[in-house]
Amino acid sequence: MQAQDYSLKEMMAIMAAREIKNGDIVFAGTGISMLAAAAAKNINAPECVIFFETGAIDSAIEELPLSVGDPRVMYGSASNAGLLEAFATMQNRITGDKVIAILGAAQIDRYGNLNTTAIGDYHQPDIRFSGSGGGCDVASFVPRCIAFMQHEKRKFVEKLDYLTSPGQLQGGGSREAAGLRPGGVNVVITNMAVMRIDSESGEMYLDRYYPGVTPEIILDNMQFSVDVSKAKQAKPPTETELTTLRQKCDPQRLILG
Amino acid sequence: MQAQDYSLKEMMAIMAAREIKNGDIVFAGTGISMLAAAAAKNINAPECVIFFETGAIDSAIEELPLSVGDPRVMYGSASNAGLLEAFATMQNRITGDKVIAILGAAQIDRYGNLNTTAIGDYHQPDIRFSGSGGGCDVASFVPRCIAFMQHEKRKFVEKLDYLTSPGQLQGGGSREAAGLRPGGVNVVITNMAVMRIDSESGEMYLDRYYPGVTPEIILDNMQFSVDVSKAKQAKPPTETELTTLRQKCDPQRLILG
Amino acid sequence: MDKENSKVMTVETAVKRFMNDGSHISIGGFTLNRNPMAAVYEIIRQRFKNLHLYAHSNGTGVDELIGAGCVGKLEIAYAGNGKTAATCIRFRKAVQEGTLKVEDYSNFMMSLRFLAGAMGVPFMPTLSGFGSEIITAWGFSKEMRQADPEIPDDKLVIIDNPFGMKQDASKVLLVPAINPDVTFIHVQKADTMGTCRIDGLTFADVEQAKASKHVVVTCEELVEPDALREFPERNQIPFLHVSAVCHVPYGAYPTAVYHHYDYDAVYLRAYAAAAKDDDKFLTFQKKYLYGVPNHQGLLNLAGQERLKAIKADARTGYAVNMKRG
Amino acid sequence: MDKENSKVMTVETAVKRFMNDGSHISIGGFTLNRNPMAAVYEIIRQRFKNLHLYAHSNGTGVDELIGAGCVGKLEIAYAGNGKTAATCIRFRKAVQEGTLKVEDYSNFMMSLRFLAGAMGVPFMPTLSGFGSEIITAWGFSKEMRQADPEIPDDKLVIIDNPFGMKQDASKVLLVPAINPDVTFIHVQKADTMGTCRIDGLTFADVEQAKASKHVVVTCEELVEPDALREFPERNQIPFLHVSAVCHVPYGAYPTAVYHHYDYDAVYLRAYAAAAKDDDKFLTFQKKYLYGVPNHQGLLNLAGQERLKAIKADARTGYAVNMKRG
Repeated sequence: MQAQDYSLKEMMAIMAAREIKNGDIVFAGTGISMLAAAAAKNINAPECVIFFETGAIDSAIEELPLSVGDPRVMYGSASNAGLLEAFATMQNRITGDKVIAILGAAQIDRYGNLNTTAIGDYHQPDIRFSGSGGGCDVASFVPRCIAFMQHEKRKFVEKLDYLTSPGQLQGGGSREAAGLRPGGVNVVITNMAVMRIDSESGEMYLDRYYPGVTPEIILDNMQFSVDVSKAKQAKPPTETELTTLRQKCDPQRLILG
Repeated sequence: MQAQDYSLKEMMAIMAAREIKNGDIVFAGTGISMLAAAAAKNINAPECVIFFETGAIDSAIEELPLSVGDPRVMYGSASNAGLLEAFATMQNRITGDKVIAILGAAQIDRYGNLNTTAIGDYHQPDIRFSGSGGGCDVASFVPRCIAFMQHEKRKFVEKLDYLTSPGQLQGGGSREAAGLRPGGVNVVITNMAVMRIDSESGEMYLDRYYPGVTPEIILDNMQFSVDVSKAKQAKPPTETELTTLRQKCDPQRLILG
Repeated sequence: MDKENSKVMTVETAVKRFMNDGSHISIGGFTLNRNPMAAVYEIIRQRFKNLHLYAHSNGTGVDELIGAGCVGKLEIAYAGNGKTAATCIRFRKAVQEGTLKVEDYSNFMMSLRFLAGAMGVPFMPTLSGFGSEIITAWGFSKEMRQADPEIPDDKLVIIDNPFGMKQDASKVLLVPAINPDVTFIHVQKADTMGTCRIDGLTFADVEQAKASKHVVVTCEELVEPDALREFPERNQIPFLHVSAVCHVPYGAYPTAVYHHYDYDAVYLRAYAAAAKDDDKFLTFQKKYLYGVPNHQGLLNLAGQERLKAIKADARTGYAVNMKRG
Repeated sequence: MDKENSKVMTVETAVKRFMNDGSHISIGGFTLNRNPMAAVYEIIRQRFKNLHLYAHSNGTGVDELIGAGCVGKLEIAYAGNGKTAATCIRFRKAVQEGTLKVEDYSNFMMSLRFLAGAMGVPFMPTLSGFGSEIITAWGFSKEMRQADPEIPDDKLVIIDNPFGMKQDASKVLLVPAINPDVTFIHVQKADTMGTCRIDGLTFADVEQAKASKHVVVTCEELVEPDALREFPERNQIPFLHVSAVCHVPYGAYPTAVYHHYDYDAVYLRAYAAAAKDDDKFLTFQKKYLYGVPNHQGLLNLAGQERLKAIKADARTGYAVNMKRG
């Protein structure tokens, strides 16, 4: 049975949660990415382990943290260390290969490269954003990264104003040639669709579009076109998924609003 | 007033203790070096800080540890960390420049280079020793190092069988040319004398000989000759020094025997 | 330790003693947690200028210093402050208006740079960032770097992996060490000699402290050395690294201190609202910073009710059910 | 976690499951402290051969493994064991007789090599060792290295400082990463998921564990995960890195465990006396290792009186006034 009454934020959180498997180590940021991680933990991947770039592992999240520096990530964790330990866990292949990460960005290109730094000229930007944070590191180290995006032309761009976090760079093996291990963004979850990066070409394609949206509408909201030939309609959240998300993951509605 | 009744071990411990100043950070090893550090702390440099390569800083030494891995270095310290932190404290110039270290060796040469690895061919040694431990690191990082030695021909050698811990290498600025900062062994305390390394030439000279020993006897116990023109007789331990050493530093007589 | 050599002093004295215009400084904490705000506000009140500031993800502390015009150059990974400012507002404004020179790194790179400084080596290696403009776009130009002996001539250096393909790496990125003149951190407990005990995440505080020529510690509780010697495992920063210890309860306010108090969402929202407008921001800093003699003055303005609202719950270490949205 | 996936098992099972002849292993602890002796003795009893052993200053553990003929190659900084053996006796004998291939490093270099492995980079930089034969004399020849894909082609690499003279360094030594197949450590407390809490010095255990493909933990106390969640600051090794948890009280005997028991000087002296003679040594290991089914068997031979004599004092964490000389 499918729920009819859900918000796009809820849809996005559930789509991301479904990417997470039992045994995954989930690197979560703030906002909706943290909600998605909590949803996976509570719904489909109870044995996944959530960890934060600040150094907390498997925290007892009783209230949603508003930053990865929030004291709410420190309570009841298996270990409270620091930034070095967190990034080393991803750079180290023994643990890093088990990680799935959730990122956000101001711009994304067809190869899954991300911009979280600036719009316009880097030296005199029209809009300055927060910068990489751990984004560049995560995209460099982690084999599977989910990017959360709003589906807008100014965000799905032909050319990034600044490449902060490497995806497939220019595709066709250029990521490995630059010195990076395989990894980076391989799934993009938007308010309209789930896009994936083809492992051969390194290019984005449309995998699932949400009920009420068509591939055409999606392409209209991007500067570049992508293969839509494999696209199917996404399965919306189930009642169970929604109930858990609302009641267990964000009862204060800090993210869901 | 001087004490007449003291052992050579006591003399050596007190000679070393006198090298340590208030405010020094003292890197101590095992055996007599730990005793010397304890003597400095209890006699002439109450505000020196003793630390160990295992990561303990300013331990409350109630019983002399027999190894730097002894649990007796862990009790009452300001911080219990690990090897990385201890060596970083020495490699870091901000803290490292305040360190004075005490080392031992199987062989020493005229430039204060030490061998703690092997006698004979390295690959098929006649006698194998424990190896560097932290010795090579300490001699590389620490500006002032005291070496404890028995004054014997087989120990004060023309050429080391293996250079484990760098002193002045071949003298004449060769230490800096190799890539090292200034430092390494600058004082050698033996059962007969206190030798020093000349800061210009990088070569050893006789500074003080113990009562009852002559420069000639000392030279007879070395493979190489050194400048003895500046040599004077050493001042033996005072009653106060001896009493403190015996009663406060090693009441169990673990090192003093 | 005799009285003249004592490390215990007021934060006003410590800031005056160890800071200069143009000093290279770093501050501990992360976004809205354990920023050394009492020290930051005192730096602002003493009107230091042209500071070279190193940060990883320091939200509030960095933004207030920039907003007050204290910072000339900034090396940073992330300037954001949780829900109230996805990008720090005065930071964004200063960059867009060209009044602040910024060099961008990632969080791991900045943490490794402090680690290299703490370990006394010129760089740390990482496999992060290949293909990113973090490597190719330099906020500080080569010319500017060569003219400044305090910073390395290169932002970053790439070498071929000298150990073949070990760790599956063909190349290695080397990130240069940082050794700040002064680092300010705020901790739960410090003793009079300067040994620090941090509860909860340490972020990069330990590496920042050990990399610095001087460390000024503000603390919730100032204790005698013996009090920290029963569990030396929990003391992350030994006194060897510390120059000053200042007893400043609520010294991280309005950011959080685990097991003591939460962040003050009311203050942070008011700050964000004011920061969007130059005049309002000036008025805001006049009232809360310049208008009070010290940190206690700011706490008095906040008032007992707000301090009570952010008081940490004994079990969880934060203010349960606090209004944050 | 379902039962099949549980990490809790006997040390016999763990050794059997994760070890092979020729495995690259490392063991935690330092000289006479917190060596994982129950695991070491079990490796000996299961008669693994041709092991590649990585150590920094592991005294007893290393010497017993070498003496039992388990080790083919050894990379080490220091083989000594306090007052009973300034140089480990079976180690010395094996090197002098040419039955053991040894590569020498320093303690800092070995620790950095584990750190590099833990951090997932090919090397760590240091300013140690220039001019030392540690750099120029290779125990493992270039040919041997090139023939073995598991170890780097170079023992060490020197590069010019790519950041000019920063840190007053003209050159930098790069030490290659180690990623053992299995690391064995002994800790005071572990939970059933594998999270570890070490009291006292950690030595290089944390880096050794994080560098390893598998970690086998033996512990004095096995607890439920909740028991370690109140002070997560004190848990140095999170469960992510751990493959097996074995509850073995006195699992480090005859080496010390801070706050539990001291080293047994009686055993160490008897060991040192026996180790000097091949026949006596064989008899010794036959009695104490092969002659008992497991670690409890050795403890039974030692007897209640000796275990009582090494019991740690509650205040200091070691056995006060124990006869050690």
